[in-house]
Amino acid sequence: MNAIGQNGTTDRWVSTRFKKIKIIMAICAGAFIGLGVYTFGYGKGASYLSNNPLTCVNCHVMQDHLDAWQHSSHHHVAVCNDCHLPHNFIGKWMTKADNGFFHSLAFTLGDYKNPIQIKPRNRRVTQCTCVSCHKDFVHALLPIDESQGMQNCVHCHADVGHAHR
Amino acid sequence: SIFERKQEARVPFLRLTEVNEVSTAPEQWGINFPSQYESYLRTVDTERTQFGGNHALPPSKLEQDPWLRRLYDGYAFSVDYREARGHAYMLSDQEVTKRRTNFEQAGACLHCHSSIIPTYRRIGMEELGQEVTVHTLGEDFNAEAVMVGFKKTSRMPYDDLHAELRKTPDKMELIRDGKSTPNDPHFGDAHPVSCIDCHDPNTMAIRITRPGFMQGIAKLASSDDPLPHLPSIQKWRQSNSGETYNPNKHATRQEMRSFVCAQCHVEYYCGKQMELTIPWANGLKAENIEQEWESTRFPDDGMPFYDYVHEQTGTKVFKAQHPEFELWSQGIHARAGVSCSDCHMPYERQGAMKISSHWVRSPMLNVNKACQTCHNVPEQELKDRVETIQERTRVLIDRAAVAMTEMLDAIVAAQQAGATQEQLQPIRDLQRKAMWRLDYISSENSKGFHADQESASILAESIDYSRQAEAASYRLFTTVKPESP
Amino acid sequence: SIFERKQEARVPFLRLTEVNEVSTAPEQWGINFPSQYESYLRTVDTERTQFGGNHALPPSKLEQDPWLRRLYDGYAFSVDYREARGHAYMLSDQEVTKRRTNFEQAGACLHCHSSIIPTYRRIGMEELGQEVTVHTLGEDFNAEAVMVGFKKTSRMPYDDLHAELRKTPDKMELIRDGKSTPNDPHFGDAHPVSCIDCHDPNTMAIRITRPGFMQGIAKLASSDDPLPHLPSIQKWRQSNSGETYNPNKHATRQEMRSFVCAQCHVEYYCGKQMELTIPWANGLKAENIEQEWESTRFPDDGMPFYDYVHEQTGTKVFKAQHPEFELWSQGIHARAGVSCSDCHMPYERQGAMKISSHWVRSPMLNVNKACQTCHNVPEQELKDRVETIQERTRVLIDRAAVAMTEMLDAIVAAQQAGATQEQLQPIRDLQRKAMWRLDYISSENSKGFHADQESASILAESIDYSRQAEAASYRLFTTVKPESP
Ligand code: HEC
Ligand code: HEC
Ligand code: HEC
Ligand code: HEC
Ligand code: HEC
Ligand code: HEC
Ligand code: HEC
Ligand code: HEC
Ligand code: HEC
Ligand code: HEC
Ligand code: HEC
Ligand code: HEC
Ligand code: HEC
Ligand code: HEC
Ligand SMILES: [Ca+2]
Ligand SMILES: [Ca+2]
Repeated sequence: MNAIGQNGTTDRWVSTRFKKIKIIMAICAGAFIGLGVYTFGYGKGASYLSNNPLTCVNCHVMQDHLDAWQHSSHHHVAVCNDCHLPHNFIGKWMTKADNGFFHSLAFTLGDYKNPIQIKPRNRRVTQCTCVSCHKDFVHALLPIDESQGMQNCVHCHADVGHAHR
Repeated sequence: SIFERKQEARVPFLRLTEVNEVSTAPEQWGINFPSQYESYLRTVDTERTQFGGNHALPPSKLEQDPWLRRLYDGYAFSVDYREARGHAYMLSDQEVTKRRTNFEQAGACLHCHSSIIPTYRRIGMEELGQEVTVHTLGEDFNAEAVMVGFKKTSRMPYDDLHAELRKTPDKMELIRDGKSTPNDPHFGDAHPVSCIDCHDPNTMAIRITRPGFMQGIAKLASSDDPLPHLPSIQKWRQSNSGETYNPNKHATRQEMRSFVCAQCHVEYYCGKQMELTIPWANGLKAENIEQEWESTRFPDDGMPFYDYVHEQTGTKVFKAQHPEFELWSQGIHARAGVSCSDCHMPYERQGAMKISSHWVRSPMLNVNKACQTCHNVPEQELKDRVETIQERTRVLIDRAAVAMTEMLDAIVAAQQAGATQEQLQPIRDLQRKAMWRLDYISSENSKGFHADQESASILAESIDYSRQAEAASYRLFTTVKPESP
Repeated sequence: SIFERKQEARVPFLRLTEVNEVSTAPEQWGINFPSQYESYLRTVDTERTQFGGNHALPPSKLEQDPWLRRLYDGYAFSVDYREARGHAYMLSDQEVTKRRTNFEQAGACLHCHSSIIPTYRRIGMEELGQEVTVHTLGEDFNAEAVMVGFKKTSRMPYDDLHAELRKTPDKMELIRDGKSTPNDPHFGDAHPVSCIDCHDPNTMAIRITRPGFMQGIAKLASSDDPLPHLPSIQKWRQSNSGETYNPNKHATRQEMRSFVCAQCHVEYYCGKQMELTIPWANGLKAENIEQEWESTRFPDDGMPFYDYVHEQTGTKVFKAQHPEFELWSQGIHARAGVSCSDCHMPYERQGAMKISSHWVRSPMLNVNKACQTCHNVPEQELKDRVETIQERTRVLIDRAAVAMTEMLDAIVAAQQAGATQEQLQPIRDLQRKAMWRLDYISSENSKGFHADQESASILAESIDYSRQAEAASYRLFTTVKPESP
């Protein structure tokens, strides 16, 4: 279980990764329109634009995560997007585009890792959403400044979002 | 990045009073952080599961396990050796142990039993010719002076350094009246481990203060021990920067949550023959450390290192002390990134906030917070799992102890039968290895929990060496002669 | 997840063809369950990490570890002993092993290497005077007849029972032409483990078919071994119903996911002197089983039980075989409710469905599905963790092997020096204990992974006993005489 943002390393990693993604996105624009749109439609890709957890399971590969979310302590208080999308406007829509595209692609090609494993950048999104809701309560745990990292909340609270997975 | 906000930082703490680098008295910090302070104070509590009642001193390990007297025969540990208890007692327990009152000990003992850094700094600054006032002592950590002070005092007599300790201001001067004049840097009080030993007074970040650990971890980083559980060392090795590994600069926050404990909960040499030494030049495994001791020589006479001459047999042997950090390093929790603090200082709810419990104690007294956040199983089941592991270790310790005593009997008898020193030498080597390993696990304080398979494996080796030494003793004068040697 | 899937009720299967209690040929089942069948067929694949190329037979363990020849000296295992491989080979590997071709073996060998239940039933029914036709053989499990057939054939010569096996219909008669007439219950083919051995042909529920396991688990339930990992046994004990424990009736589904494997992956006696025996009357730990063998007597001559006379020393010793189920029972995974099937037959997605992989194999070839469902860490890290555990075990096995060979040398020399049988008896007892424990872990197939601390602990005991026997041998004729005995 990785610590997040120690000495700013993850930040750096994220921004290079972001540059790469921009290039990939440009190159794949064609593919996105062709192949991606097909899947987007098939997978009811518009679900990415909605907040309803049920729309995520348009892809059956998300079924386990929905089930596990329903067993979790948070199913009353948070839906998928509350944890998997940044709580700020730009980040939210960038993440939607990125994930929407890559999930559609992965789903179409079927070459994703099963069981699915969260990627470092999405892990960081999730971490930030925990902090966003629980800031006051966990105030004392937060890094002193940007140079300091912190332990992932799910290092200890592994099953808050998905129990018995 | 656009994807998400930067990691949110802590809102600076509200400070009601200023603390600085001489503030060894915890009361002052407690004004700013009452919850942590309150839990810290609870380390005076002695709740025990197996033993009822109150004791002036904790139970003697020598009485529980009489074979320890034979293991330590000829050494101070055979006279007085007790269970550890809360941090609040660390200084007073050291003051009263017969290991100190009946034997001459070195100043280095205080490295791990008191809030000693300002004293190191004061002595170091005096040595370096820097001006020493309460102000200059408090304004900066001054790593150079701390290291000089440490080196100067390590081999000094215990009582002398203890007296120095009381001469360093602890910033309570202004509160306690009459005792001293505020500007005289020579009057304070001695404290057991205090906030300043683990925290930076300005930022409250955790930090390493102990020179012994700084040296030990730097040696370790330069070794080729794999250390998958310490990612910052792997990174430092790859960077090849030439700079010495410095935990305060290079370690991740999660590593620091173990390193602060590893300032003290580690194997060491601390005596008058040599500066306090943390033996990690070859790695953190029991055999790596043994190898370091085997190749160490005393600086004054150049003779091979040893801790004591074992009385009954005359063999020079090593003493292992509380290698918690080293053993934890071999276990699955370290591997999974679980730090000492995660289990021994778990978070707890205090009103609308969550804080680290500073009541450092056995997690078995606090299973709910210490384990159940990660392990979603009933409390009794977790206790049973720990008991299974500890019971297996206990049974093996007892087995190794029997092997050890039977070995001693055989060696003594071989000496009586007229064995020469030359004949005995290989047997003594086996004896030292056997005793080292048994001591390593029996003086580690988790009874195998910190790394269960590794503990069993070290005890297996101990048994093997004891029994080999026993067989070799009988073999010296026997008519039973196998063909292959 | 596995835990939820347990709750889900099964959608009734669509059946394209009927299978019944004589359907040992898997092809028929494959028509109904093509995915499971396809993966089942893959057990012929021999992907190995350490060894390249194809081999007619798997690598010899005797060549890898030459000390095994001394351990098994005088026993069939010293002639031919190889790595296990996929289920597809179990029958043919048994047919060709020199342990069988060069030695007379009993019919009980087939209990675990073939799809033998219909043969037991047929012989049992004949014995009980019941009418035997292809129809009556296939209509019902007929537990009584199976048990009678098992008892009748257990001590019979291997070749005879093997011939009987080929005489039982496997329901492929209708497909294979010319070989037999459909209604003659005496013509079929022999198969390695097949669907029918683990599944009820009507419901597809997993079930126990092996008489040996039924007897063993019933003895175990009646013992006082704690067994926290087998809740149904605890429940049965509390119910005090007087009824024999029957896994097909009492076990939870999660337990059954291990029990089906425990039909074969267990320690046993299987020879001509006594019926196939699963030694669990005192519990599942290595020393419980040893205790059972020590108190067992051969039924015909009433003499104490042993597996073989160790050639070099003349000591009667026990042989341990693949105690996977027993060792797993001591580990943390069993404790946490993780079954054999969870790791060795993990679920895998096939389109919108999840099926159990019937390609039973090392989880290290399938870490993603076998481990990562529960352990959210990178694949390489999981492999490294397993390697750490197995490497520690390997090192201890080697250490125990050295101790064992040095013990044998000493005992042989003591005999040459003129030791009497009476003097040797306590030494022989130590030798038997030492060899039992080394064999127990080295013939278990996970190299310690199934229960890492327990494995180390058993090896520690082995080392202790070997070295004690060695020391005692020298001591018989030595002038080194300790005061305490
Ligand atoms: C088009 C089908 C589809 C839909 C609809 C879908 N997913 Fe996914 N999702 C996938 C696939 C395929 C993967 C695996 C991607 C990989 O591992 O590369 C995945 C992976 C993920 C991951 C972890 C992988 C990572 O990149 O970090 C998260 C988190 C996730 N999905 C959340 C969601 C949420 C929330 C929704 C609904 C708002 C959703 N998904 C809807 C197909 C889908
Ligand atoms: C309360 C927060 C929360 C909610 C609500 C939530 N998740 Fe998650 N999700 C997480 C966390 C935490 C992880 C794991 C992050 C890690 O391992 O670092 C995760 C991981 C995942 C993954 C990747 C699988 C893996 O194991 O890494 C997928 C896919 C996923 N979630 C989908 C969903 C879907 C679909 C929903 C809604 C039904 C949902 N999540 C609701 C917190 C949440
Ligand atoms: C949308 C806001 C939101 C997000 C995002 C969120 N939480 Fe919560 N969380 C809550 C609320 C509200 C509660 C209180 C629920 C209650 O009292 O029943 C809660 C309760 C909890 C609890 C106590 C209950 C339990 O499960 O033990 C924990 C721990 C927790 N959250 C951790 C997390 C972590 C870790 C994450 C990120 C993976 C996270 N939360 C994400 C709103 C959120
Ligand atoms: C490297 C750090 C370190 C040094 C140096 C050190 N100690 Fe300790 N000591 C500890 C730790 C950690 C414990 C608690 C663990 C334990 O009891 O095993 C402890 C426990 C003790 C105890 C209480 C338990 C017992 O052993 O009876 C006494 C007394 C003690 N030490 C005395 C001394 C003396 C005297 C010296 C110097 C010869 C010394 N210590 C040097 C770290 C140290
Ligand atoms: C033996 C080491 C040690 C000592 C002594 C110590 N602390 Fe801590 N403290 C820690 C650790 C470890 C943390 C967790 C830091 C982290 O996760 O970054 C911590 C965290 C804190 C925090 C941050 C919030 C929280 O609770 O996690 C405060 C404030 C704090 N300590 C105050 C104090 C005070 C006041 C004292 C003295 C009364 C003190 N500490 C003594 C080790 C120590
Ligand atoms: C400055 C040295 C020092 C530091 C730093 C230190 N310890 Fe200790 N610790 C000791 C000594 C000395 C004792 C024994 C005190 C006694 O028995 O009088 C002790 C005792 C303990 C005990 C036994 C308590 C009991 O009630 O039985 C535990 C547990 C413990 N320490 C854990 C930790 C952890 C975890 C950390 C880091 C968060 C830590 N220690 C940091 C020196 C230290
Ligand atoms: C996964 C949890 C866990 C981690 C991580 C851990 N410990 Fe422990 N520790 C335990 C348990 C459990 C015990 C046994 C307590 C008992 O027997 O009462 C223990 C015992 C101890 C003791 C003896 C306590 C006593 O009451 O005598 C000390 C000292 C100690 N640990 C220090 C450390 C140090 C230092 C580290 C890090 C290097 C560490 N521990 C890491 C769980 C942990
Ligand atoms: C090292 C382990 C650890 C980490 C990391 C951690 N927590 Fe916790 N958390 C705990 C423990 C232990 C408790 C229980 C405290 C109690 O019951 O007194 C807790 C309690 C909580 C609660 C309140 C639960 C309740 O029952 O009301 C919330 C909310 C929470 N944590 C959120 C977080 C968030 C958000 C993060 C990341 C910023 C986080 N935690 C990181 C160990 C951890
Ligand atoms: C921050 C998370 C965390 C905490 C706190 C924690 N553990 Fe663990 N524990 C783990 C992980 C991770 C593993 C490794 C297995 C795995 O990957 O699931 C583990 C493994 C174990 C095992 C099996 C390994 C072995 O040695 O046999 C036991 C038993 C165990 N933990 C008990 C405890 C106990 C008791 C405590 C409290 C004193 C505790 N744990 C605290 C995360 C934790
Ligand atoms: C109680 C069940 C059982 C019985 C009875 C049994 N086996 Fe096995 N046998 C197994 C299992 C399980 C394996 C795979 C594990 C292993 O190789 O250790 C195996 C492996 C083998 C192998 C391949 C590996 C090797 O050892 O060379 C041969 C050959 C073999 N058995 C022959 C026999 C013979 C001959 C007999 C009768 C004397 C027999 N078996 C009786 C269960 C059994
Ligand atoms: C009818 C007896 C029997 C049953 C039931 C059985 N096995 Fe086996 N198993 C064997 C034998 C015999 C071998 C050795 C085959 C050989 O080497 O020729 C073996 C080999 C194996 C191997 C080694 C495969 C390899 O590729 O190296 C594994 C793993 C295994 N079994 C696991 C299991 C599991 C898990 C189950 C239950 C789901 C199970 N077995 C059920 C008899 C059985
Ligand atoms: C938590 C996972 C896990 C469980 C549960 C488990 N095993 Fe294993 N098993 C392993 C691993 C890992 C290995 C080592 C594989 C290797 O070295 O390639 C192994 C090895 C084996 C082997 C030897 C495989 C070979 O390739 O030679 C056999 C046979 C086996 N297990 C049978 C069983 C049986 C029977 C059970 C239940 C009683 C069981 N296992 C339970 C993980 C597991
Ligand atoms: C060595 C034992 C064993 C053998 C042989 C075996 N199975 Fe299974 N099978 C299992 C186990 C264990 C499960 C999981 C059952 C559960 O979870 O209830 C299973 C499950 C199944 C299921 C249920 C769906 C699923 O995939 O979980 C089907 C269908 C199935 N097996 C078909 C077959 C067929 C067809 C064959 C022969 C080609 C076969 N089995 C041979 C052990 C076996
Ligand atoms: C069904 C869930 C499950 C599966 C599948 C599983 N594990 Fe575990 N594992 C656990 C649990 C539960 C523990 C005990 C610690 C805990 O409570 O987290 C554990 C503990 C461990 C440990 C620490 C204990 C020890 O022996 O040191 C290791 C290592 C481990 N698992 C590796 C593996 C590997 C490798 C596999 C695949 C071959 C695997 N696990 C499959 C659930 C699982
Ligand atoms: Ca030492
Ligand atoms: Ca046997």
